[in-house]
Amino acid sequence: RADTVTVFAAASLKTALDQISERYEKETGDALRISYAGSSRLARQIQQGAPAQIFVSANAAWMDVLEGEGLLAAATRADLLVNRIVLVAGPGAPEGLSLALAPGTDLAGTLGDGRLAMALVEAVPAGIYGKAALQSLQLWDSVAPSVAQADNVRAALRLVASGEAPLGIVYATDAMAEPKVRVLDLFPEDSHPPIRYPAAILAEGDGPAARAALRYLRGDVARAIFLRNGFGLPEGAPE
Amino acid sequence: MSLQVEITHPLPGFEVNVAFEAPGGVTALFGQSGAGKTTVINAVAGLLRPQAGCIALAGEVLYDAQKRVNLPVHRRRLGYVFQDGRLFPHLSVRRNLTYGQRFAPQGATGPGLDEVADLLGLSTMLDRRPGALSGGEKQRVAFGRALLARPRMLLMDEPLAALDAARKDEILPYLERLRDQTGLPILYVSHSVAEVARLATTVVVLEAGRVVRAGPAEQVLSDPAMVRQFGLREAGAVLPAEIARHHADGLTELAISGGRLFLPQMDQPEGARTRVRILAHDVIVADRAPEGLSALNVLPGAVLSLREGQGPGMIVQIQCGTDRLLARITRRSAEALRLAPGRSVYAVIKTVSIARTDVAAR
Amino acid sequence: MSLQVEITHPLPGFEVNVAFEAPGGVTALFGQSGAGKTTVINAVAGLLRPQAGCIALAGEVLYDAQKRVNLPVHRRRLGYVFQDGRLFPHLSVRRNLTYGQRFAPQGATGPGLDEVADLLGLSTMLDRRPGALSGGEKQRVAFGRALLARPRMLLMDEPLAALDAARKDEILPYLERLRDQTGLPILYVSHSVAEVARLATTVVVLEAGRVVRAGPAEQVLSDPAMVRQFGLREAGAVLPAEIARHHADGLTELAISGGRLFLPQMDQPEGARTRVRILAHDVIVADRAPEGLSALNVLPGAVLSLREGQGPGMIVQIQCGTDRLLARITRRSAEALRLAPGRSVYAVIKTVSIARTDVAAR
Amino acid sequence: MTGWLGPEEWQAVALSLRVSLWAVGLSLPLSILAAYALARWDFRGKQLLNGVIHLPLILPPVVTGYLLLLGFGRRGPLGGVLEEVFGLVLAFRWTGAALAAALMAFPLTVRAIRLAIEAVDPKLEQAAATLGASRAWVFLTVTLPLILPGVIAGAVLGFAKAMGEFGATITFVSNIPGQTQTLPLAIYTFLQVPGGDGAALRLVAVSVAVAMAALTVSEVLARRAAKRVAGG
Amino acid sequence: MTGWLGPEEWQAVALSLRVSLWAVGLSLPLSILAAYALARWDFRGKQLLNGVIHLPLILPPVVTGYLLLLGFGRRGPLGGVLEEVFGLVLAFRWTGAALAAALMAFPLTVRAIRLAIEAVDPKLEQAAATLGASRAWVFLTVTLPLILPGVIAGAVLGFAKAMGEFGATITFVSNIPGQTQTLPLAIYTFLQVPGGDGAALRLVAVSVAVAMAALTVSEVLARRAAKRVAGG
Ligand SMILES: Nc1ncnc2c1ncn2[C@@H]1O[C@H](COP(=O)(O)OP(=O)(O)OP(=O)(O)O)[C@@H](O)[C@H]1O
Ligand SMILES: Nc1ncnc2c1ncn2[C@@H]1O[C@H](COP(=O)(O)OP(=O)(O)OP(=O)(O)O)[C@@H](O)[C@H]1O
Ligand SMILES: [Mg+2]
Ligand SMILES: [Mg+2]
Repeated sequence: RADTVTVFAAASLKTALDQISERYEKETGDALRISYAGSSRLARQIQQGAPAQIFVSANAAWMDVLEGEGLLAAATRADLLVNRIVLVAGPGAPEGLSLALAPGTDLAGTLGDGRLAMALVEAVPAGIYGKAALQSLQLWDSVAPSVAQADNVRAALRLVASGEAPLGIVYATDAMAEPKVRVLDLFPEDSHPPIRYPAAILAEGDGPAARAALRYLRGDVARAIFLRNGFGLPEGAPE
Repeated sequence: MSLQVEITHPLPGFEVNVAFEAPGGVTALFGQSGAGKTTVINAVAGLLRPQAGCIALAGEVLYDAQKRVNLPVHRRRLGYVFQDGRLFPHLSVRRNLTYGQRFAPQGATGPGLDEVADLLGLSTMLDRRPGALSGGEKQRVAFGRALLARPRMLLMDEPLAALDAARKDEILPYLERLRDQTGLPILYVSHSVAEVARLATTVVVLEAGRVVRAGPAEQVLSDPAMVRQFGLREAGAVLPAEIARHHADGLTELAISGGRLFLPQMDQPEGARTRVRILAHDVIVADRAPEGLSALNVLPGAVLSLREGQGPGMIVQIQCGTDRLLARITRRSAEALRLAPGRSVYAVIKTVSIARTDVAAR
Repeated sequence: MSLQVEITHPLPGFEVNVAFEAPGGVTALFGQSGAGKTTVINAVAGLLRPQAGCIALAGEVLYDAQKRVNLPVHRRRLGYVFQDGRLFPHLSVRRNLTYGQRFAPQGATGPGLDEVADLLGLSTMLDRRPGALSGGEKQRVAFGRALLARPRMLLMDEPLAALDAARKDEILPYLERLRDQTGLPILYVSHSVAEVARLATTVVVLEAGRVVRAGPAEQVLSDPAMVRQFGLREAGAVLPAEIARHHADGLTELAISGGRLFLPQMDQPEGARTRVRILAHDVIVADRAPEGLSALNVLPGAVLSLREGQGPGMIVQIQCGTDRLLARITRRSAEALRLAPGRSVYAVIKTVSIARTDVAAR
Repeated sequence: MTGWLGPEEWQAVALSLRVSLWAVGLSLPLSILAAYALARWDFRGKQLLNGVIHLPLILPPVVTGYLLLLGFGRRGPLGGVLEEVFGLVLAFRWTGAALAAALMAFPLTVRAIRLAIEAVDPKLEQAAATLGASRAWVFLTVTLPLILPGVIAGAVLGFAKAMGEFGATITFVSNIPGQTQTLPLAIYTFLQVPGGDGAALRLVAVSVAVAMAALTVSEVLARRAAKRVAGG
Repeated sequence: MTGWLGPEEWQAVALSLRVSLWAVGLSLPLSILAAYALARWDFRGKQLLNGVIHLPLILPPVVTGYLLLLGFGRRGPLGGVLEEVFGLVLAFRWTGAALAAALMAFPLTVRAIRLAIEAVDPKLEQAAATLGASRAWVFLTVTLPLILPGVIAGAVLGFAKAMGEFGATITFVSNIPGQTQTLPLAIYTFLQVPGGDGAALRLVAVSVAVAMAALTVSEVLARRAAKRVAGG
């Protein structure tokens, strides 16, 4: 009897998870049914009893909330992936521009009257991390007026790719997937809290099928695919 | 079936304040444009809720402001022919006509679709929509629609105004038959005295929202005081008569209290009671029995009164038997004939001037 | 200013196919309900685009199917009084009335708002909206609105049908003055022969979309062959006349070719030319000059022809001078008087039966 | 065609159609009732009702979605009642998507129908009453046929809105393929991945085609209904 | 009050009002024109125009936003022209938000006005023409006053929609506090953060209050306009 496991996953994981899901079905005969949306939206739905069995969040804070409410199956939460944020330039930026991120970098001057595209800096993880990084580099106050906040990181990337904004801050994974942009620099790893994608089984959806699926996500096949899509693995995970 | 109306309703500018009884048959509401005729009819139909008063039909209270009775429009079952048509634009003529049938009570009888469509000359256009009808055709459909709803009473607001003389002449006898055979009471608004004289049993004259005269049609129409309301040309007397004989040459002889009258063949059987209307301007007064005239009707009588109007005319009231005729003549003639109350005269009336339209059964 | 109309337009069921000329003055379109009167007027106004034909006013082509000329409605400047009112519901009576004024050309003159409102009895309701008017009041506003637009011609589709006799009597003389003083041509639809006889210079009779008779009003209205169209009661002769004298007792003496006629005081000055209409059923035929009668008008003449109808009546045509009178009498009287073509007779006409409504200036 | 869109995409198309048709079909009678009440009745709280009906238009769809989630979620007060009494689960089901779509379309449909009702001459309804028709019959035989073009316009407006509804749907019933992933959600999902633009574009095309077809059909129907009224 | 909402929130309220009023104000004449054309004219491509007008309703707002970005962005063909010729920049400005809102509201406004136009009896317009009024005058003096309730209804529907517009706005002009952060964007931002519900709720309340006020005013206006027509 084929099982179907419902996974709620952050939208930015779609490319990778779709590939994994295909392999999973081929190998086990079971299927993954994945609902992609923003982490906060999914978390709220889980609070309201959504029929999810596995939750992969792009945001530790919302996972904390669920954990605090006792909605996670005990001892199933662990970070699945890590990511980095990068500064990218698109067709709107001067040709051959190069820039190294460090305290004192004239990011605002480089932008001129152009915009720095980011995800919502108060709400969306990529935006929160980006703001934190800029703050620790003491660049935030000078560039803040130039920031254009998109409702998700993919939309921010699109602003850069289309040339509307010369520069943007996005995940390394996104930058890798979009040929129209190039990475100017990685943000230093210590400039922002670690970017982790925690995954967990939900108390209501717990069961052997869910456990098997989460195991598969943490297994070698999945990891290879994640790595191919530019994600990193959390420290302490067996290489 | 009698209708009692007693209502007060304020309108900006003036107040409608009427009380009258429609004892069955046709009750004509007569009055100038803006006198309040439509307002009264609307109140009877239930489309307007008068501020005060009550309305009752055959003893059933339709509306009573004090007792807070207000029968809903659709349960009053009064067939209303509106002054402004109000056909259903989305329904064919046929379905306009039959609209009310499904709501009629089981037992109700009345004319059928075919009969009404024939009478109204609508048979060839039953499948058209009202948008494709002429003004008069629309009005005829409205008329038929009200008839076919099998109402307890008909309310007609100038139903024939848009029709030509020929069509009117077809519809009027039908209305008469309706009145006589089914006993359907009718409240009838019209500006045509001829129509009113022909149809009405009772006449109610409105002026600026008030009833200035109401009563049996003969009395109201023959009242010299009402000449202004009806217009000088329409002044006349309405007399009761009995059909004495049908002659072979197509003339019918009527007996009235003052003598005999000849007029073109009538439908009713010998012995039947009827009414004739003799317009004042159709009566010639002679001081001796005239000879060698084409006028067949010469009635002896005596001058009762003389009333001068503005202008060169006067109205002479002539006692003929127990009836009173009105004659409109010039002052010059009155002087030439030395007319004075009590003087015996002859009233000369052309046969044909007692035309069929002006004869009505009671 | 003359209007030429020659149009063909198919309608489901029949075809409107008319050609006539309205040479100025009032042209009456007469015909049964559904004969096509409104259709013709709509074509003239430009609201309906006939399939073929042409329409020209005073030489200016309004429409020509072949030359593909079609002057837009608003540039035709024809004041149209619609059969169905069509007042602007969102404008006060005043603004309805003055609506067309701003579009009138600079130089155009005509009656003012006050004059028209007075005439139509609308002065007290200028600030109401049409929703608060009675049926007749609405029609009067429509009438005034068309007048005040200073049109080159008036198109009137049963403008007086909803009005009472008193109001009609006020408006008709006004229309006459309009016709005579401003020379405004009028295309006039009416079911009332009396109205038509009084106003019309030209009469066009329509039947099922075709012109069956057209010509000067006197000729068409006096034509015994048209009795069916106008109705038996309206048959009569229209004669040219001249005002001979105004008498002190309020009578006016008219000269016609066959003698003298007395009728109530007329407005026109002595010497003016006018028209009188004498209904066939108002004429009494006598074989000797009658005496002691209130009838003032006795015209000598000779029987020209006798026409029997259905029923007991006949139409006698009497030559009086150069004119021809019609009289409707019973066959019985005709026999009693031994009437035959050539026999000399007297036509007895009551003064008042030539009422003011039936007199028209030319 | 099947080659052009993947099975999952067809699923989204079918689901969207089902959701939109149910949304419009079920809410239409209610829309007509609400429109009639707003147009013709006078009652206390009329303004309030009017406001509540317009809420989904005024609020960001996300908020509407959250409110739905709070009210009709499995833990929500209404959701619990519905499930217990009728066995009807809305949360995270296509039925919930239909509810969200219906709610979002409701103000549009009501407005259109209300305008149509206000344009009907009450004198015609009065005439029907004098012929013996009760209020309900007057409505069925006179008002309804006369407002038909407006009802069609409102239904199509609602259908189009339902086909395009995104924010409230994804927030209320999430984005579960085959269950709640309607066309706009599928489009959104494709837009989230690099290189997904092509697929998104195809779905946009489908969405547009369906809506255009609906529009065209409705125009024809409405015109026919209007012509009947104009007479010809 | 100022204590109740922070300055940034007040900014969002003011901006939303500005954006919505401009969106409705500027698009209204165009809406009336489009509605008139659809209701009264016969021309080739009428169905197409009708479809295009409805597109923003059918498409997920995100897609509309992207299309706007592609067309009216600084590098978009139309955006470039507008900037060069009129010095008008839309991208990342409140003007762009107004454009997005106007576009999203357009189908609603047009539908409402069109229904109203279709309900006007052409016979009245004909009567005006016989009195000498050219087409334009007929429109101004007869048609427009008669459709006023419909225009008001359409404008308010559009205003409400503009006040609630989220998806297309954030995609086209993104979320720049004080420049493009309208109420719905601010609400959305709060909703994304755990614990932001309270702030979001306050903004929702403001949004609802504003829209309700607009609704109520419009009802009064529309009723007055309708009463004028009904006569009284
Ligand atoms: N809603 C209203 N507000 C103000 N006055 C009104 C209203 N309705 C009618 N009237 C006035 O009331 C009077 C009576 O109107 P009604 O319609 O009853 O007249 P009517 O006798 O039927 O006239 P007609 O023969 O012209 O149809 C008129 O003077 C009219 O102007
Ligand atoms: N759109 C239409 N489709 C079909 N027939 C029509 C249409 N419009 C009018 N008719 C028919 O054309 C004929 C002429 O109509 P018209 O309105 O010109 O008549 P009318 O002479 O003005 O009549 P009335 O005196 O009743 O107003 C009528 O028989 C009518 O039924
Ligand atoms: Mg009336
Ligand atoms: Mg007509």
